Amino acid sequence: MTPSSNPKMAVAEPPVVPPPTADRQLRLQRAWKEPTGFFGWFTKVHHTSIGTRFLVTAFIFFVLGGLLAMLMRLQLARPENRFLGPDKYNQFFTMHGSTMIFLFAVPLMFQGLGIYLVPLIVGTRNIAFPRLAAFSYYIYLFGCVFFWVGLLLNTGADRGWFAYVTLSGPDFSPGKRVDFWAQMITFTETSALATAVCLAATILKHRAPGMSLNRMPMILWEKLVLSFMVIFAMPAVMLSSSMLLLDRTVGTQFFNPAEGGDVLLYQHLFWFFGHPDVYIIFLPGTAIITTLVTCFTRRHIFGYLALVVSTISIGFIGFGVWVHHMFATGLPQMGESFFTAATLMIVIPTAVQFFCWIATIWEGRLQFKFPMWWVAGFFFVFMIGGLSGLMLASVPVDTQVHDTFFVVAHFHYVLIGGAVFPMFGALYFWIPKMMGRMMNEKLGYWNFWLFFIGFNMTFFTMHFLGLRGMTRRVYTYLPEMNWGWLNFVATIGAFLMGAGVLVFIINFFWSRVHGRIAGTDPWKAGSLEWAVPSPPPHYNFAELPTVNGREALWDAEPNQPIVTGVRDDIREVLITDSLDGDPDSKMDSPEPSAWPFWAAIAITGLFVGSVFSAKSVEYTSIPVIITLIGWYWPKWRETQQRKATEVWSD
Amino acid sequence: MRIDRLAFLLVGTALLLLIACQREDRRFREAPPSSGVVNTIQVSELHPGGQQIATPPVPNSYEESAYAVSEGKRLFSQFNCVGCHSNGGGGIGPPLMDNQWIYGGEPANIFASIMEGRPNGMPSWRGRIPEDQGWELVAYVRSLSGQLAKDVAPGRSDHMSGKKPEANTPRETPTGVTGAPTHQ
Amino acid sequence: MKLSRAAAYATLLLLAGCQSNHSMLWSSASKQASDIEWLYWFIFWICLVVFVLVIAFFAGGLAKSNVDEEEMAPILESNEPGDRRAKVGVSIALGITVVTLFVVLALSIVTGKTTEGLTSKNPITIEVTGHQWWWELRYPNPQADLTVLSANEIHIPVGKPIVVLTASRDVIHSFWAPNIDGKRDLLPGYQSAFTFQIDKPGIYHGQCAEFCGEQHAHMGFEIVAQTMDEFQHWLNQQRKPAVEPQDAKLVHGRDVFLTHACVLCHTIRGTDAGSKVGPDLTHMGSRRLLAATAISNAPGSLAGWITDPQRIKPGVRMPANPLAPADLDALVTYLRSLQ
Amino acid sequence: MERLSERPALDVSALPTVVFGPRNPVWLGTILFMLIEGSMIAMVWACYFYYRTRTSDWPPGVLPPNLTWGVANGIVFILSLGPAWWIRRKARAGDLLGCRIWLSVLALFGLVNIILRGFEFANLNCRWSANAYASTIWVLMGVHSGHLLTDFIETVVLAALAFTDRVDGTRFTDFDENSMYWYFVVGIALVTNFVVYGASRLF
Repeated sequence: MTPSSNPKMAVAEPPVVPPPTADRQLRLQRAWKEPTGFFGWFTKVHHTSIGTRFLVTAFIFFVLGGLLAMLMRLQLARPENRFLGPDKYNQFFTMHGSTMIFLFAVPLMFQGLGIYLVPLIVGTRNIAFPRLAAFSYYIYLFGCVFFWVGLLLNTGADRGWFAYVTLSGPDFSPGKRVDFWAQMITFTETSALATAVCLAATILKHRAPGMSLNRMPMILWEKLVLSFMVIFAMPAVMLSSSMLLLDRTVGTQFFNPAEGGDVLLYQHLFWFFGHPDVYIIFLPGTAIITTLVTCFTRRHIFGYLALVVSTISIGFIGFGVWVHHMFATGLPQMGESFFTAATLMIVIPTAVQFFCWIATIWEGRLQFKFPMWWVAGFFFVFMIGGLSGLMLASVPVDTQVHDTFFVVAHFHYVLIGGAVFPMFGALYFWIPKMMGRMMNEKLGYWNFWLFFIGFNMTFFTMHFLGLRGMTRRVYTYLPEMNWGWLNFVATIGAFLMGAGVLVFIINFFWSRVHGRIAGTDPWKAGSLEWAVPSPPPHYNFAELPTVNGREALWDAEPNQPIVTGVRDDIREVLITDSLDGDPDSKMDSPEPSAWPFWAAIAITGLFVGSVFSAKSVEYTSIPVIITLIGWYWPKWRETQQRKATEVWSD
Repeated sequence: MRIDRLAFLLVGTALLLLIACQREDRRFREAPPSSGVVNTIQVSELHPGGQQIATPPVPNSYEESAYAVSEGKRLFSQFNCVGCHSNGGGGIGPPLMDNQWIYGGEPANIFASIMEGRPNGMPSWRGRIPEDQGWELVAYVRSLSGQLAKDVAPGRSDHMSGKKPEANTPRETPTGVTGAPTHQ
Repeated sequence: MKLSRAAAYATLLLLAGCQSNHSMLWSSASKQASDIEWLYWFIFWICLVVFVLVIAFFAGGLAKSNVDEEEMAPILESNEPGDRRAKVGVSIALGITVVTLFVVLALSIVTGKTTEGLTSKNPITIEVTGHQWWWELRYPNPQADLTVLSANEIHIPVGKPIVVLTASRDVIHSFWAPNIDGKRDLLPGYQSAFTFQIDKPGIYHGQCAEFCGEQHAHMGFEIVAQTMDEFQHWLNQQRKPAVEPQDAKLVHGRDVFLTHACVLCHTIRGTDAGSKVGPDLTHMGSRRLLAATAISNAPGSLAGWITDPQRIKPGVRMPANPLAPADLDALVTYLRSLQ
Repeated sequence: MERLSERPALDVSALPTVVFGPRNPVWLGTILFMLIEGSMIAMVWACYFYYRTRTSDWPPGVLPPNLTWGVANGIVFILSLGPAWWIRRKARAGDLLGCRIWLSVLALFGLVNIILRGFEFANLNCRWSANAYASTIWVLMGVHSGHLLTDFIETVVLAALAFTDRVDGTRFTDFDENSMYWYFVVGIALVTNFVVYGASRLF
């Protein structure tokens, strides 16, 4: 359906508009101006600012988590090493896992890229519920600080990133370490859920006219599916960690076997979140691969429908496989077979995606530009991870290698392969858009090869360690085991990876200053974010676009219509219909405000307080209420403004 | 913008540093607190209720460490203190969760009671219980009447729920004994 | 009894070559383990083939790429025949995938059944209880006084199904002897049983596979598989209470044990020491390794363990015992005399 | 799209700025939040029945909660649907007076609900620390009371707002969605009451 074919647009025949005039852009600039300066920082609501914050913060924690990993590798480099000792080692591997999952992977792949790119790709001026998006950043940031300050205070969580009861219970984990972990979950999941709402609403309501569902770029489909996965998965872990917190602070009996409590319930709840979370981390990777492959093969992706369907079905099946993390608990045979089947079934949609990409590369005209290196790396690494996953899906094999370094190797191949390699690809691909300058390619190659070689040195050896019987989470091992040299190799690899990341950071700062000017569309790519200047102005689009195909820019007609009639003197955005993307209504996009920040502060008070005493909620909840009301309470001026111009639907 | 984020980190750190945090140390190998002093502690007069000898207040650093207190809790049941004192409620021996301290509620007094024993049945554990475990027990015993900070005292244990978790027991203000001990 | 130990050490020497070989992949000692090993390799080869194929196709695609050209090329027009070719290719690949998956599924279910469904006519029953951080063993017997208590060193007869009843007193542990069978979690509040059988005599290493706290790394155990009569001999030996010490030194050692911290946690049947907090030491001298296989049972290491366990296993439940050299010496001699 | 030539345009100046129901993004946002909270509390229901399967006597060692206050609160919840329905009606008609009246009425109902909820807590016949069952029903009640409080406060705020001069079209859509959320609160309340009071007796 081309835009002109739908009734609402039919009106738009003759009136032709002149190109955007300077004063028009000035008006937009004034309307969408973001406050500057120190205090302005707390009030920004534009999705580019928030997205950038997420990307930068999450990357910082990626580096911190990596540093912990290196320290762990040093401890394991030789048998009976006394470098860290059990207490520090337990804190480090717990912080490493939790940081990478909760403070890096989801915030960067889902929240950072999503908040920055989605509004641009759908062709609107700002994300839906921008203040909520801002709030989700602050609460995430405070969660990170809270968690890591804990480590500095020797209160780093030390019970593993899934903190199984009863080990994490009050009886076996004295002090506040586990409480900090549990509350960090509450922080980050609150943030993720808020983002999910913003993104889903943006994708369903703010798409440019003509962008019907069947014309959404894959990355939008992926973010949409992801939002719903987050909405259904995250509550499970918030619940399990809250139950744990209650057990520890007010003496409830959820996980006390002596009082009808149940240790397996915790595992069920945790993995009901935990496994979908793996796909929440990995699906953005697939969407990035699709985007890069499409752009650099200079053709529309092959099997768009297949890709959409497989993304959605991964979203569904992802919720049906959690028990494969619990095969060693000795559940009934029947059930185990079912979950083996489900786990194998999820291979199918993943395979479909791989085949479609390969087909696209074959039938396309591949230009092997720099970001494609990371796609190649992804193929190589993720294939290995996926196939070792096939082995783990089989119950008998799993009971042998479960909780050994084989599993460690497996999920690092899946997560680093499925998230970090695409992430670097994405950064090299989109940073030109975000910062206006191209990244340096020579440094990029160093980054890639150091990281790629180091990665395989570290984690491929871990397969052997696992098969030689080395279990996870051991702070040391006996010399008789002959695991020493393999561990030593792994340690060296870890430092190569570190060097690779360091090169990326250098590259980033170098390119900020010396990088080639990117221009609007350095890659001649297809989606709408490449229609706006780099970096994008705060109104994103001077002229709101309409869309005529899956790759908006490639499929645009020579005189593709633009949208007029959206006010440029106030922050007004166009709302379209969820299915066909027909223009439907207009609404105001909120002004900058410091209330989200204050609300986040108040809620942080509530969360942190409840770690130390449940009673504190009685008074810490009051500022929360106040700030939320302040957030909601409308400004008189805006009200009058709206009253003057509002049009009610009949 | 990075400057501001830095500001955040600093502020956040400063705030949390206010909560003094050796509470979380796990000190596996260390000399028990005030090991020197111990021998100089005198047992207070044998007939209960008699006026206390002023014992030098011995700081028990374990009362600052959640780990040490929880170890004390474990030992309290493993060494079968429960046998006489039950879970602090008292039985053959006096209750430990009320405000009555027959032989004084100072850490040093309690340490002496454990190590030297008391008339009416409390045996002497000197030589059996290593000193550091003794001090861990002292710390735990004081948590029974809510003497310790809430973030140090243990939470509920994985047994049948008897009494409130130590962390949630209201603080008793220790008085001397009023009248002779009720148990016999 | 000397005989059984001699035999144990002999087998140990035989295995000395592959002593370090704890993996399940290259020295399976039971049917289950070798079944799983077979399944593993089967899936492994499938995966290898798949991997090679996919990467080959991917590389083939890359080969047609052109790196050097600076400008981005114009967009390709959609070409029907090409897409049709791709469609065929993808569908074939997908078909193969689905078939392979079904093979894997079927095989793993079958193997699962065989490993689970080991029939056990009049088996030996052993109760294994996980503690932080050691393994409590009971060889139950209708007559209470014939029940054997031990720790960390599981003696079993070869060629006979062994039923292991698992439980945990504190946190989740996982029982795993790589050469024998898959791992099985010990969950507080749950009791589960599984059966295995070893056919080759030998000493097999095992360890806790579920993170259980500070000393998870050092929570090992050993399975000593012996012939039936060696095993019976060992069992009868273990049933006896500790021998009454004869010479003065041993007596002194026992008194040290009974008058110091030891007695608060450990049992030595035949003496007043009866506490169940730590491992039962009635026949400690007969064990090959100490501290859940962390150290060898030699006088030096034993003395080191008694005086400063926190150095060997930081965080372990056992306190330091500063003993006078004479006392320590006597205690060590006494403990090692408990055969 | 900043090509410097003249372009055909799609004129949207005539589109409405005040829309109700699914056409309004805020409506979608509200629905998504319902999904989040719904799946959260659904998990707690699941936990309740999971614990049920782990023991034979139920509720273990304590009496089931007294019916009286639970039933009473349930009835009040059902009645409160009335004002909520009227608010939607009036809001969509843009009738400010009507909204003022019915918002206040709904706020009153909310108040009654909260008071009754207090009595419910007093009559659960167990402390949360008694056993897993007790902990679960306390958390069930707690989570839902959280919903109740939130929406009560929201209703009060909206009612207050309705009496100021800051009411424009968007506010009417807010009134509308607040009622929708109230329906949700009531629905959850009824199921929760069934689990807490019914399941402990029936299953």
